[in-house]
Amino acid sequence: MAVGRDKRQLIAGRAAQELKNGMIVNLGIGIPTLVADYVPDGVHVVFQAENGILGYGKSPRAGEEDPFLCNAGGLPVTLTDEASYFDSTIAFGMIRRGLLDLTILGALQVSQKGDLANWIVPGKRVPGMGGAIDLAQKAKKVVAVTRHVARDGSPKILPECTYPLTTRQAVNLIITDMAVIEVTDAGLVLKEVAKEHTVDDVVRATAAPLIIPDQVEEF
Amino acid sequence: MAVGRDKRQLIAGRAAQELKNGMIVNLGIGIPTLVADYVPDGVHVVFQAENGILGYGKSPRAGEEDPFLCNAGGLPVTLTDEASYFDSTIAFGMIRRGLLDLTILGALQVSQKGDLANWIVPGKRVPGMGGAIDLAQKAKKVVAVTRHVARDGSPKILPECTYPLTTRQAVNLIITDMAVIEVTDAGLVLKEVAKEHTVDDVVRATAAPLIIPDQVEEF
Amino acid sequence: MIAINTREKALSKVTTLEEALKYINDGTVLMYGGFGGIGNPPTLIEGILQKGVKDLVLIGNDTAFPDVGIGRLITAGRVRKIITSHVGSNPVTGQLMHSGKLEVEFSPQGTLAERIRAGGMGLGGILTDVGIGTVAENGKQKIKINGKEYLVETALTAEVAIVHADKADPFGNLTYIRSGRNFSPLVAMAADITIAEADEIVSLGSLDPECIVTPGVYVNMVIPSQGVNWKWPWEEIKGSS
Amino acid sequence: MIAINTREKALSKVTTLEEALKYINDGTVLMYGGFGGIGNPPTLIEGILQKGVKDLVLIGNDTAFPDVGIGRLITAGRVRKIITSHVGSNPVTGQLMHSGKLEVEFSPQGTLAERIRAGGMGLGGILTDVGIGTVAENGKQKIKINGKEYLVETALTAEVAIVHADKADPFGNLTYIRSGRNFSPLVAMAADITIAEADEIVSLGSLDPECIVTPGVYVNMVIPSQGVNWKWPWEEIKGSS
Repeated sequence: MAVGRDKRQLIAGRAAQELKNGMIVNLGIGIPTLVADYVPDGVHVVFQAENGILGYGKSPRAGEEDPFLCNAGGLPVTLTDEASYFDSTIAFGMIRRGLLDLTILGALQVSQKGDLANWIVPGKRVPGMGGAIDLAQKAKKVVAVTRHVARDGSPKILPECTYPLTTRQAVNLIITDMAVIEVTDAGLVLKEVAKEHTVDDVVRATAAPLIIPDQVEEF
Repeated sequence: MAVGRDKRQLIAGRAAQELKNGMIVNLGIGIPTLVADYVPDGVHVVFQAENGILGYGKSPRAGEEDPFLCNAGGLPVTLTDEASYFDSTIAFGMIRRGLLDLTILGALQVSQKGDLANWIVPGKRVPGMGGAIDLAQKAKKVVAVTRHVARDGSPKILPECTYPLTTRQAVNLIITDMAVIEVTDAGLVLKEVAKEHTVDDVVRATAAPLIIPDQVEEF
Repeated sequence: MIAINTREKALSKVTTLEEALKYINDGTVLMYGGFGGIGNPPTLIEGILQKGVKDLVLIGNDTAFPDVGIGRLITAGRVRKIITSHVGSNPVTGQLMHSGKLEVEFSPQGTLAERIRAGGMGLGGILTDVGIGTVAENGKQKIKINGKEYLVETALTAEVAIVHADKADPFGNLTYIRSGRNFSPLVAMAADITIAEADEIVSLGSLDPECIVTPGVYVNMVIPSQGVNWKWPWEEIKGSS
Repeated sequence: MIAINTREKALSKVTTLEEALKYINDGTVLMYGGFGGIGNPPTLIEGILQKGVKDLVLIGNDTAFPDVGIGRLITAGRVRKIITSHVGSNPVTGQLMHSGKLEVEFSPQGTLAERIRAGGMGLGGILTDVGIGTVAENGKQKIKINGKEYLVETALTAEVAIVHADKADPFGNLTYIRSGRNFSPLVAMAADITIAEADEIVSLGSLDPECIVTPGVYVNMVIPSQGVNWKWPWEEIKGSS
């Protein structure tokens, strides 16, 4: 499932633009993890990790990793000044109670209604739902980040998900290496297209219908 | 409901004889509170208070009270070396999970089956059940301490309780200013009689039938 | 250092008593920390009294003593209803209850703590066998799991929660004072707006992250505490016995 | 000082790995602390491997990595069944699951944490709306509260729980190591026998009672930890990318 380093960084960097001052933010495993290293200057958000940290920051420098201070993906992080540790019931209590302003999650598939599938490829990969159901169902805003198409070129943004769902109508925004797409009541709206691609590229790589506004930004 | 100081101390002192090394013990409000000052030499028990302390000891000396270190009855205590603080869910988690070896509770009435009534005098006093239901239902051993008769001389140890119950068949041992009575499947067994009284005194002051063994100790 | 101060400012929730009291009004559903008065927030309670707020619906462990902590609101007649576990230390509560001026709803203490926590955790409730066979089961749904019966005890939430912290940082991370912890971290999670008064407000980064009891995400406002302004009952008994 | 030492001795639960392993045998239902390996107790896991225990039923958040922490028991084929939330970091778990050699039962992570806590708290379970409309609701009782639907998620308990503590005192009071806390205090409450391995065993009275995470009443045995004996995945990736 690995995407090229550049594409991963591109997606993470664009996702970081969704961070606003004061937000409480959870980052899923994979590409979302990278977002912590792209917080824009002057923006102060508080990252929450479901393994029991509120207040972590950038990755440590090589050699300065603390093996007992990692995010939910198992990668070393650093603490910020407001940090606290707690057990996993408190971590998920925050999530379930709706205190997360934003979660950025990986996706296997996203439907045009914002349905999210990210926990199982039937008959192949069964990572388990982990905290994705809790997060996708309860965070105030859900951003799905993913390569625009699967490794075999098949589309991941679909009229209906074919994999078992994590949550129905959860996703508010989809950020890929090709596009930024908003999930609205009217359907999927193409907001931005990556420099390297055209609107037509995006439409061809997307199985779900896209609403194309007059103005589509570049990123 | 006040009993004379001597009787209160007599009951507390006898109840303290139930403490065995290593026990986790909760003391209810009123006479039970006094038991902490009567732990026999060489006996190490850990007192738990449902307001969130595991490990408290004797009352502080006058002038050394800490207003923010009190037992569940609101009286100042001192800490022991194994002490920890926690919130009330943890305090009651310990109780509900059955980790309390012993609880010593006050009683309004006790029935011959060990039913306990200690939270309401209908139409008069409504203190509320507090933690008594949790404790009486879940502690491994329940000792009820009480004056043997009510202020108006009416018996408190009855065939059936007339007040609303805290818990059915909860009490294992009754300690009063007149007697020590064990609750058994066969009924109430008189184990000990206070120096100041005779077996006949106790029988007359007890509305429930008492089984009188050949040997009744004095205390 | 400039970066730190900027972050502290961006995340700060420190405010005034006056500002905090704007959220506590006639009829507010108000949870409070404390057990026998210890942990009841003195400055906020004094503020509520001064502001003249009435018809409060309280949720908390007990009603302290008539002149202590939350008991002062009961004595002053500012409370319409209370969900609690024990009112034995405050005879005024019993009097108002019997004269029909105060509605009192009882839960076993451990169940009350769990119901408040469940509200804070975004759960619908918890299942317990405590109270089965007593009046505590009246009017409650029951459910069987593997043949064993449990009461369905529903979650409690509030509009506002007030707690007395030992230390608070500007983000709202809190520690409590010894046995003053009790229900405080539970109610702090269960309200829409949580207001903490702290004996000490320390700079961001000075609390040990291992020892923080309430993470700042649960706290909306932090104000300085004026400290306890009542006499504890054991202080008055002292010397008189 | 004599009095203190006597009390410390009377309350002490410090023992040896060998003694602790007597409680972990073929078929034992075993809960473990840890998240992505962090908090998995290395010395106890090594001991279980050495002892040759098999057919374990595990309950815990995840299966770490193939050569890390609890994953080592999976890789060595010592596990018959696991109740967990995520096994993505350990492909061996998936392989054994697909080949029918390992039974895997999934819960959403927050629900799993609450189910274990409920077991530790002596509750029958909790009510949550997380997972409604997904496969997570399959086979579960539902209940309505005020017209809103909740899943009944039942409590989990175990015969033995193992955790990796930072500091332990002889009574079994524990603190944990930064993000090593995670599920540890939860499983420590939910087993009949809880065994803590600690990086440091300190004298009774030297832990700050405000900062103890697991009160000693939950802990049955304390043993010294030999420390982590595996390489973390990020250590191996370092330099290779």
